[in-house]
Amino acid sequence: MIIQMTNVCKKYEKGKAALNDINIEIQKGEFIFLTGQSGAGKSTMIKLLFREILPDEGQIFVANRSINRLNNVEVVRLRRNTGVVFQDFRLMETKTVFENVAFAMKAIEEPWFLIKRRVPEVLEKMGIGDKADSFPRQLSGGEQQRVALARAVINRPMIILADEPTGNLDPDTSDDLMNIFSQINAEGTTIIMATHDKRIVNEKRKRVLALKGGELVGDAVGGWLL
Amino acid sequence: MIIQMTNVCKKYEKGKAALNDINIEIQKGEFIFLTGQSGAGKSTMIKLLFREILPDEGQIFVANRSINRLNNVEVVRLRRNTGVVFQDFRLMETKTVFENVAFAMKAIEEPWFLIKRRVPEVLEKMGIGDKADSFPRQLSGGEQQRVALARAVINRPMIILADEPTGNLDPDTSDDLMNIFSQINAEGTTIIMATHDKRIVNEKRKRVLALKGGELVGDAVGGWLL
Amino acid sequence: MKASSFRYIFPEPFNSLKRNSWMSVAAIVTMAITLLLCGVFWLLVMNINANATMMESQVEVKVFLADDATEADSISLKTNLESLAGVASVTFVSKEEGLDTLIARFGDKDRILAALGSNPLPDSYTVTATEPEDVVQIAEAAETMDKVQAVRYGQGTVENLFATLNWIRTIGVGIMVLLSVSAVLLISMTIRMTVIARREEIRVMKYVGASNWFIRWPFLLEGMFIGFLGALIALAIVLFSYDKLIDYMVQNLIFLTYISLKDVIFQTSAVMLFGGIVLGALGSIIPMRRFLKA
Amino acid sequence: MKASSFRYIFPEPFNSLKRNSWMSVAAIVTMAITLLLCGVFWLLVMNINANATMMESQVEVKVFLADDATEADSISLKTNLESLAGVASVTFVSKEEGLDTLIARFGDKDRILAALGSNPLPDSYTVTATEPEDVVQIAEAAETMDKVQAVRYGQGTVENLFATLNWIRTIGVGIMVLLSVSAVLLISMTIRMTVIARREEIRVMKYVGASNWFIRWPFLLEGMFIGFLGALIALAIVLFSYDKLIDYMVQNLIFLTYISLKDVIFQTSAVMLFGGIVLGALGSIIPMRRFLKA
Ligand SMILES: Nc1ncnc2c1ncn2[C@@H]1O[C@H](COP(=O)(O)OP(=O)(O)OP(=O)(O)O)[C@@H](O)[C@H]1O
Ligand SMILES: Nc1ncnc2c1ncn2[C@@H]1O[C@H](COP(=O)(O)OP(=O)(O)OP(=O)(O)O)[C@@H](O)[C@H]1O
Ligand SMILES: [Mg+2]
Ligand SMILES: [Mg+2]
Repeated sequence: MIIQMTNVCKKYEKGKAALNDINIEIQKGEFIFLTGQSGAGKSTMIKLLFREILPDEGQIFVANRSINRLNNVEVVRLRRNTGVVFQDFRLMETKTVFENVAFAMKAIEEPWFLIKRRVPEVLEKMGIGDKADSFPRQLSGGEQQRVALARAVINRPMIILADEPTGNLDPDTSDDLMNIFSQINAEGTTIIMATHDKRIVNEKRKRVLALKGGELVGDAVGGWLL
Repeated sequence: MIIQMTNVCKKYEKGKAALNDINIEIQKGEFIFLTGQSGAGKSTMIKLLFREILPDEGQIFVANRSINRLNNVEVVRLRRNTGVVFQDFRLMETKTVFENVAFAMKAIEEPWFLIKRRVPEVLEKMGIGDKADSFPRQLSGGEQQRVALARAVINRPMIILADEPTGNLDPDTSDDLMNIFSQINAEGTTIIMATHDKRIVNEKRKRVLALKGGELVGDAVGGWLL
Repeated sequence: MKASSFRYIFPEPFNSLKRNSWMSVAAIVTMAITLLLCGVFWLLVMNINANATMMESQVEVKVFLADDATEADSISLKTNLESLAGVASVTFVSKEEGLDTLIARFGDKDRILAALGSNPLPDSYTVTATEPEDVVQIAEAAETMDKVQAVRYGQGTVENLFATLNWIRTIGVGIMVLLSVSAVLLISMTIRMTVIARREEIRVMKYVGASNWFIRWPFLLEGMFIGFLGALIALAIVLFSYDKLIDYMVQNLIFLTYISLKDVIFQTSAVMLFGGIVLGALGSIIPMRRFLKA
Repeated sequence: MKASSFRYIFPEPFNSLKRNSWMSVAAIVTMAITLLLCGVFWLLVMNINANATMMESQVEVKVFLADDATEADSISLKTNLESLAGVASVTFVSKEEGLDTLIARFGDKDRILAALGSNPLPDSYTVTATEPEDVVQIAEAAETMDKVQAVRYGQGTVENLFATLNWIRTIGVGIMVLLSVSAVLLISMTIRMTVIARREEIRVMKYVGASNWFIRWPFLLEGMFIGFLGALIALAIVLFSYDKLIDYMVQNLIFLTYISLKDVIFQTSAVMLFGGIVLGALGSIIPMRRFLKA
């Protein structure tokens, strides 16, 4: 069991709870779709899992460690084992595509020869090999999204959290990326992917967690749940 | 004929042409889907139409005026007649949702009583009536996208340019918004919408412009073209 | 842009200051420090100048009467001296008073008197000039007059004094120029930063159809407000501490004269507040041009 | 963080400066102006201080010999004076030389000589002190010596001089303190702005698993580099213009003495460069804490 959430609640300053009494267990190597309407709490769930935000109530265990109380070093370790694709990409504006992706490798102190080899490899796989020297603002939306994806997978993390990673991609490119995900998943990486894409969910036939207004309303293997 | 592009080419500093020899004519009141793979040039086309960028070659006419050479006042007039949903939303971070939408009305000097009435109305229609006082960073991705949509339609412009306006929205919310668009379109507004959503394109059965590597490869009424 | 748009423009700077609070605070602090420096030096230079002017005005010409001058000669000489251009006052100094001064400077009265036997000094007039520059001219005119034995104005001394005072003034003016230029640059750099940090916002405003002036005004007002606030803080510190400082100086240091607060309060306040506002306005509007291009 | 990570850290500040060019230029300019101000005032204060010290060292004690003092008395008095603590030099001034000085101050030689008949002044010694503070003490000791008729050190004058010099020093130090505090605040505000403008970037770095020090170092180095560059520009301007200024002053103004560039170049350079670097470092690291919280 790699991830466990027990009675997790999260409420932002204003408004009602974004997540309410969530209980889930996720095994190592699972591929999970997180679905739900806009505002249902998908991103909140993902943010909780890599500790961008802390839960108000309940416990979250990642690799059997509660992440509610971690010191600085442990937070860094958690994040190094988790690759995240942010819904809004969060690329560094003043770094090139290559540097953005390389940064994740530099941060974990990989040797330079490895960085120089693996970054172009991954960019190529994402179909943006020719954009290595561009800055994020010089890319199309989908290209930016793929840079974010490349950054999330480059270190072959234990867990990948992807927040609508195909939101800006056309169906063909989406399918290519889903194949990459499947392949990574097959190698043992746990993947949690928030998505709106009914077609992908229906095709993949993996476990789906459905959120509605902050409540977990469905948890089953199969197609689109709502 | 509200929009006409003749032999339009656009090339960014580096790399190959983003748009190459585009010729299109769009009649007043049309509803147009712009499709194409990621990086095909959809956003570039939309940016050209409200003069965020200028074409390298060719002419663009909007309402029978060439927009290649406009003075400051004319640019402002063009933009006031065009509502844009940006792919990356471009909300003002230090303004609330209400203020973001209201700004578009203030800019064209609408009276305050009208702003106070119409903004909440539109937000309500978008399903984010309760988020009026939130700041963009306090919203989910889909909610931000709907604010961008609200801002684009609030002034009832002649033309709406929407760059993947449903990229962060679940199918149900997307359908709601497409209905709003259809309704606005029925009132005479020309809509050009770049999208990756095959399902929507197939359901609506409107004119589709398909781009591929900067070339116009399809222009027909009906479903998904690629 | 219609004038009525100002109802939308006026509240903007305040919202913006509140919401960009970190940047705003940094900008206001920078503004305050810069203007504080300017204010302090301005008052310092004013005081030094006042002292210099006072010292200059104290330069005197000594006109010694001939030994054979009668009472009548003395009176007519006085009249002649008073009629010279640039003369402020003419005071009679008897030979006894002259000796007293000499003794005061060179020591033991009894001893000197004993040595001299009789007072060798003549009667004299002390002439003060309205303008220190007139001293030499007055001295020359006095020399040609009847019954004048000698004229002294401490040649070297006067010239040295003038040179020193001019030197102090030059440095003072130099300081002010250097500081003013620095203030302009520093403040505009700071406001420039706050504008640059928000360039995306400015672009978005353009894209949703706002006219350039509709975008500019809130930034302009915000810059002016930051300038005003910074100046106000600086002014408060200057005015509050000036009195205390003068008090301290009067007790501990031999500054000759002080400019009192009420003599400079209007001038200083006006210059600082106006300066702050203008700099804030220019600092915000100049870097915006780049982001407002069509 | 491993030491080897520095190979990734070192190039960062340069990329960043290049790519955030507007902000970087603004920060460097601010830095340069601020340090330029400091440098200019530092040299000004040093010069004023040098002049003050020189003027103080010129304060002398006059010791007048008794009329009946023999040559031997005079010599033993000299020895006694020289043996006093704090005495730098003792010079004999004959009565004739004394009269010359008197005449030079009060006018017409022939007239005064005629009036006096004979020279009433005694021989004297001019004693200079190493430390101006010792003057009073030396004078008191001299008074108790044999064959001393009178001791003069222009009481009021010395005290006035000291007070004036202290006043100048106090103002000088006040200026430096005020400027230094301002410099620290101004520079840290500027660097703070550049950091705040990039807070999103800092957050992203955290989220992709960079340790705090891996994030901090490039900003730290960048701040130091901005500080260094700003200081270098300021220093270049100061050093270049200092010589020219001194030249001008020597020709036009009666400053008594000047500190030559080579005497201060190391000190000034070291203080400014070090100051710029430290300020840049602190200015960048302090505001980062907020964005690095876990
Ligand atoms: N920082 C915040 N402050 C306040 N409210 C927030 C904040 N972040 C999210 N919310 C609110 O919490 C709710 C859940 O947000 P969340 O981002 O998890 O939605 P989501 O499922 O990811 O939606 P979407 O599909 O639109 O991205 C939303 O109603 C949102 O407005
Ligand atoms: N500012 C820019 N500078 C350089 N190249 C750019 C710039 N903007 C876009 N491009 C390039 O132009 C091509 C077309 O970009 P565009 O944004 O129009 O694609 P798109 O069709 O909108 O793609 P997506 O569906 O991913 O948003 C892309 O290859 C992109 O990398
Ligand atoms: Mg989300
Ligand atoms: Mg696009």
